[in-house]
Amino acid sequence: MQVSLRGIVKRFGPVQVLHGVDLAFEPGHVYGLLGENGAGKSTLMKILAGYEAPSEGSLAVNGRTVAFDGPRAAEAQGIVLIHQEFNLAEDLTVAQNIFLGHEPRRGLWLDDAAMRATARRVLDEVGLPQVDPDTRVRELIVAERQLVEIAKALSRQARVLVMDEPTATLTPAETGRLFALVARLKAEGVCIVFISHKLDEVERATETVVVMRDGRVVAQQPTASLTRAQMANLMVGRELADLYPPRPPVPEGAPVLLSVRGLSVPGWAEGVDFEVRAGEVFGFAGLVGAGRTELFEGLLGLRPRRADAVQIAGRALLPRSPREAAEAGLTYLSEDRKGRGLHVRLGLRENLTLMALHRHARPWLRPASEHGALQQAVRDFGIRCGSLEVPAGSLSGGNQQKLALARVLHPEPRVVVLDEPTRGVDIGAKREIYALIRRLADEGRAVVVVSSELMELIGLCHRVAVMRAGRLQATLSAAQLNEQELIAHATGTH
Amino acid sequence: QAQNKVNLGVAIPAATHSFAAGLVYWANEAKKELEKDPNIKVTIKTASGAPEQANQLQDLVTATKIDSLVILPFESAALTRPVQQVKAKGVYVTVVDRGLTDTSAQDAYVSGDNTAFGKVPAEYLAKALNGKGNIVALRGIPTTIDNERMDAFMSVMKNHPGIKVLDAKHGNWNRDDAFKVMQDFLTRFKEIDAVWAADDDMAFGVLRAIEQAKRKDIKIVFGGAGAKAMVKTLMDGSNPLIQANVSYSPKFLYEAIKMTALARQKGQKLPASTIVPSVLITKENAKDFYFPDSPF
Amino acid sequence: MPPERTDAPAPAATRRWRLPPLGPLLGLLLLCIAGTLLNREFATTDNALNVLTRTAFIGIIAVGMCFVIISGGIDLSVGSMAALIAGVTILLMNKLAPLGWPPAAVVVAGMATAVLLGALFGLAHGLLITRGRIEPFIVTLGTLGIFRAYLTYFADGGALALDNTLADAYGPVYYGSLLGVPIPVWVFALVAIAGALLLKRTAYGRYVQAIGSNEQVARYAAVDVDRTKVLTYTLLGVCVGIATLLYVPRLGSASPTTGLLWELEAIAAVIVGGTALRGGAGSIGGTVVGAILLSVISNILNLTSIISVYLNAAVQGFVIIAVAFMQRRRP
Amino acid sequence: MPPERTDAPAPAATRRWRLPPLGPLLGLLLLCIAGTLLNREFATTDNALNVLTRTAFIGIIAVGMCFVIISGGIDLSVGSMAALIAGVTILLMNKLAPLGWPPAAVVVAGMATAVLLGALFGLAHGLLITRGRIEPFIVTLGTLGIFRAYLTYFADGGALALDNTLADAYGPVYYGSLLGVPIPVWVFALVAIAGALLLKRTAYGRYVQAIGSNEQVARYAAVDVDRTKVLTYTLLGVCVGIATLLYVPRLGSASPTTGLLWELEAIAAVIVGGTALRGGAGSIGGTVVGAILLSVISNILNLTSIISVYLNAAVQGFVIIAVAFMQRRRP
Ligand SMILES: Nc1ncnc2c1ncn2[C@@H]1O[C@H](COP(=O)(O)OP(=O)(O)OP(=O)(O)O)[C@@H](O)[C@H]1O
Ligand SMILES: Nc1ncnc2c1ncn2[C@@H]1O[C@H](COP(=O)(O)OP(=O)(O)OP(=O)(O)O)[C@@H](O)[C@H]1O
Ligand SMILES: [Mg+2]
Ligand SMILES: [Mg+2]
Repeated sequence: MQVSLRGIVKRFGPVQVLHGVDLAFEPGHVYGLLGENGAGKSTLMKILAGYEAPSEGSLAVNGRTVAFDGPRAAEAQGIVLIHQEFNLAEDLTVAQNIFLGHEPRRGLWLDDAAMRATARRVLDEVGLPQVDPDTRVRELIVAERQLVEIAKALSRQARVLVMDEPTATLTPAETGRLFALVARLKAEGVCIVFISHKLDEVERATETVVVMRDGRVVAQQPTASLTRAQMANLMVGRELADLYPPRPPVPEGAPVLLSVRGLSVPGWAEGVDFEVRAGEVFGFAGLVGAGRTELFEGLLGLRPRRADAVQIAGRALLPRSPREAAEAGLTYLSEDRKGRGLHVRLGLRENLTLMALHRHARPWLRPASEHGALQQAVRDFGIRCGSLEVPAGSLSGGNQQKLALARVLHPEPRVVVLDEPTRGVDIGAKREIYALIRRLADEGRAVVVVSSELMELIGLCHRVAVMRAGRLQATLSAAQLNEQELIAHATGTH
Repeated sequence: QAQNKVNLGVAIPAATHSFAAGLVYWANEAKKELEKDPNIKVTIKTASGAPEQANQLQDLVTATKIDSLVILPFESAALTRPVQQVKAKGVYVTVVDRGLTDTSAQDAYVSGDNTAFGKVPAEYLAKALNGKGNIVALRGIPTTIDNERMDAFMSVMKNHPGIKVLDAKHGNWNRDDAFKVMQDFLTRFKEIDAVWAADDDMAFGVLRAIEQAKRKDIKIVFGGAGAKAMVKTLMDGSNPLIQANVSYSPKFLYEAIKMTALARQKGQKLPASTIVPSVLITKENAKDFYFPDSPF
Repeated sequence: MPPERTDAPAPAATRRWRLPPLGPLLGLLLLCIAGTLLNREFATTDNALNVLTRTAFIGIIAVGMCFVIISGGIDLSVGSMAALIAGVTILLMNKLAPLGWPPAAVVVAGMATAVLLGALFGLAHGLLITRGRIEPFIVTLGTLGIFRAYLTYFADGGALALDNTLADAYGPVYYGSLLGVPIPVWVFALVAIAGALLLKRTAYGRYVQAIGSNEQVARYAAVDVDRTKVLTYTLLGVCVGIATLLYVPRLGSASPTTGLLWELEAIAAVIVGGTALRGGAGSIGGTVVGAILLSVISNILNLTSIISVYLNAAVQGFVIIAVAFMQRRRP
Repeated sequence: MPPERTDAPAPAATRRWRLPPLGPLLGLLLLCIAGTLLNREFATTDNALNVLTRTAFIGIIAVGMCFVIISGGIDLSVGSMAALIAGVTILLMNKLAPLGWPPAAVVVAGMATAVLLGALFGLAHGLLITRGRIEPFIVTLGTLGIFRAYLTYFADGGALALDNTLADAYGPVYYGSLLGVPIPVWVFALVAIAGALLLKRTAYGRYVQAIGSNEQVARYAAVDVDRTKVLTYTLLGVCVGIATLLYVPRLGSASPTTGLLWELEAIAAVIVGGTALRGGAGSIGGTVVGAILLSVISNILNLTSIISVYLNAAVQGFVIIAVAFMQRRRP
């Protein structure tokens, strides 16, 4: 089945985000869709899958013009989209979500047994054998939710499968499994569109690269004909220098700003020790489910936990809430942007300043001062938005991530924990975030980076702790850092 | 003479306004007095709605095992069937104040006089105004009793063409609502000679509204039911607007309970119907209607 | 590839099997023990049937309300709606009787009207909420006033009473029993079972939960959100109709005070039964237990006289809070 | 400290001024035109001041309720709370007067007690909701019963009346005016302005919105969720206390009907004023307009007799729905 987009234009109010896009997708072919944050990738794919209507232009399936009045109509044609932002009803179970809107029935009644069985099968396929189909989505971690989204799409018998940053939250192992799946589907004649900011993945899994910039397609070439650097340059429209900034050593005698002894989060982590010094970038590696996120949520008092001794910026304190932690000088960027990181219904300004309102109150809040801070942040972090008065939820995924990052740095913390800081961020912005992390360290802060992108940890950190099944497996110094070593410790095959 | 044991149930509306509070008070007075006799047991239940009262009747019969019942029905029509059921179980039933739609469901009926409650103030006001003037009226919560009183009032006023009833709105037997309605009446009508507030709680709100507006045209505020504070005002002559009242004392419940219990004890019957007349209260006879201990 | 977790610190414990809401059931049990201790008559079959019979009205409405609340909505008008339906039904039956219809036929016509009217009112709510895009709270606050005003108007401020012959023909619907169990209890049980099946075993029920959990997600999943919502309010309307057709023969009349505060009782039954007000998840079983629990409280208060009658409402308040405390959200 | 991005697209400085919700204001305007056409007296200063004065109670409570609703909560108990506070205050003042305190001192003591009690009750709600982890709906449904029951108990079912000398000393608080504007209107205005400032111009107000928008996210953003919530309920309690201290001198009495259904009116004012029941956003200005709008409706109904008195509530219902329709959510 061949699908084509003809002269697609999309406007949100006065802001035009797509400027006449022409594209065709052939069956049995894997496309990589690249572009900076806010380039319009997700919007284009939503139009393809019937979630948004184009302002101008049309879609054609096998040469016949079609107009989708909703995702249902697109699905009837075999076009299925896996959303960048999760699209799951948290109160429903995994199986219920997978079949929402497509429930198999036996007579009047839902066929729960069949749903459970199929759910079981697709969950196994995407690599979630440990998740019971009857678990409520509310209880899943982010990576698991992503895999459930993929499982949901799999159950739909897609002919055209669009995956919008499916790997942003996955570790290499899951990603590998996903690509095996992609290869199988391709062999079955399914057309796959893969959006990602991880250029190595694009290189590995796709045959054709489509690059978008500012709402236009600027290149469409065989993947094999491009290097990663060329892809990056096409995306940002200029030469990109080195991704990782130089890494000066931690100054001798720098004070320890975060020291954790014997931290346990029941069910997730057991007796974890580490310290981070001022000026140090400290990484946390591990597979999905290693318990890194929960470890830090425990440290912040968001989960039941106990510890032998914790010191934050020189004070002995095991915070009871993020508030106490923030007062002591530690802030945390959550990996779950939508559910924990940003107020999607509030404005950009409200989101940015929430953690440090005292800086704008004397004693009354001064919107002008907040607005100044927002303009500053938009410039500093390169947040792209049509207007500064939109709700945070209308930003593109990567730009939301930048806003979330700006927010946790707004209180000027001494210690900052960044959980998947570059999730969904384009390569240009990634480079800037790396520079920013570097700079935070140079200013004498302690930076903890939790990441599933091993390259990122290797390029950025002074030391990396590897967690496996809730325990600290090893702490590697910069000299020992390489992919094989990290994976070996993470999987326990060292 | 053989004295029967009596297990008497009393079912009345809950104390949601002063008059009902008076009912609760008098029911408890009767209970206190009767239970001095160890052979008499009185159980009082208050309900805030017809279905709840029906539930209580069931519970009184099934669990408390009463043999006599005094009930002031929350609503006449609604409680007719439930009371029938109680009577069918052999319980002696005295109905107070609001008659059932099917009188065969009761053994005796004791009531106030709702017609007089509307008629007496109408006649008084007509006389006091010399058959000429403007009246506004406040009604209670829309119910059958309220209709009876209003109809009685209007039927008298029909005979006095010189008197204009400007408007009648629901003050819901409630001070706050009466205050608001009266404020708006005062805004709307520049000449008002008298107010029929149809209940002393409402009269209270009306007086406050008049006081606030500093209006001098109103000569009489006629409440109703003889609340203790109003009767006191009348006795003392402390407010020139309060010149008379009409009795409708919750005390009839006390009488009904006592009569029923004592008659049952002796195995006698009550007269089928006893009407406690509603009479005009003026400064002269006010002290007969003053019960300082009652909440009403 | 997800790592084998043989050595993991017992994460399985976090995925415990979810039991039906135990809080309300436990509360009910404790109350029943208290009731038995306070009055021997409490634990009799007669009393139990009495309580169940009178729970039927609120219980049936609460089943419908449970759907509305799970879908993320609310309906404040159910009490007024019941009153208006009762009034109109009575008026209609009184009009039909003199036309020579046999009483049984009149009663059946009345019962059908009750259900139909309920469905119509519910439909109107649903359309105003979906097509009109008005908050459910406002729509039903508005109709709360409208329904009751029209009843008052029809009843001329007084009460509408059913003709005696009709009342006799209709009586058994409330007062009759089948196999020793009163009809309203049967109807309540049927409605509850139908509700539970509908919620847990049909696509419609699934959609109701999905909408309450995340309306946008449901919309994306091609769930016809508007239709499901309209259906949900209609369903509640039908439940109110059924409750009313049982209510009419009980008291044989409707007045401006009929059904007063039923909305609060029905919502309370749902919430005490463990359904969250924000929607998304809930259970019919819990709702039924919640409704029974609420009427048991007042039953016990009726059966005893240990505290001042003035404080009855306070006892109810304390019990409600205590039950909720027992099943409070985990931290 | 963050990297320079000289090439980043300059953010368009489209800082449009956000207008207050126009729907309710428009509704109010239309109503006022209708009122003027129906009765010339409607548009007089006296009538306007009357309406504003009586709006004061509900309005002040609605300001506090607005915070609670924005934070994602609800309080059903405000009416009962007001009644109980009024009752206790009156009892206290009546007790103090014979001790030889000067009436003015007694009145001040009474007023302080009212605010203090309100704060205490609100605090209790807040603690039960946050520490006890019980749904606000349930907590306040419980206290709704408890507060009113205790008032009824204290009043022995009847009314608690303020001693006459005290009533005279206290009267001016309700009946007095300053620059021709009644005291309650001043207080209402002050509370509304303070509320608006608190909501829009303080960190606390921002936290309230953040919590209502997404409690989880707020917690991660280092907002002290529990403390903010407790404060919010306490604030509402204080508002109820202030409303009550204005209410007591009006009639000088409290009875079991005092404050009946105020919760519904206050919530309606907030929602009609354009605040969404699900929380996260709302405005004090809209709430004030909503409260005034609701009392203007009944004022107009009292000033005219074009329709049956029985249908008053229906008119209110229709107007509420119509106003909501005018400001309905965009599709
Ligand atoms: N509903 C909306 N209202 C207003 N603007 C929108 C809306 N949806 C998207 N936009 C804007 O359209 C532009 C393109 O967004 P889109 O999500 O397609 O970007 P993207 O290429 O997927 O970026 P990312 O890599 O960050 O996911 C962004 O500037 C975004 O702010
Ligand atoms: N022993 C185990 N058996 C099966 N699954 C487990 C086990 N331990 C953890 N998991 C899964 O892993 C998840 C824990 O992920 P967690 O967020 O702690 O990892 P993480 O290191 O932060 O990973 P990431 O941030 O990459 O998602 C749990 O939700 C659970 O499903
Ligand atoms: Mg995107
Ligand atoms: Mg994680």
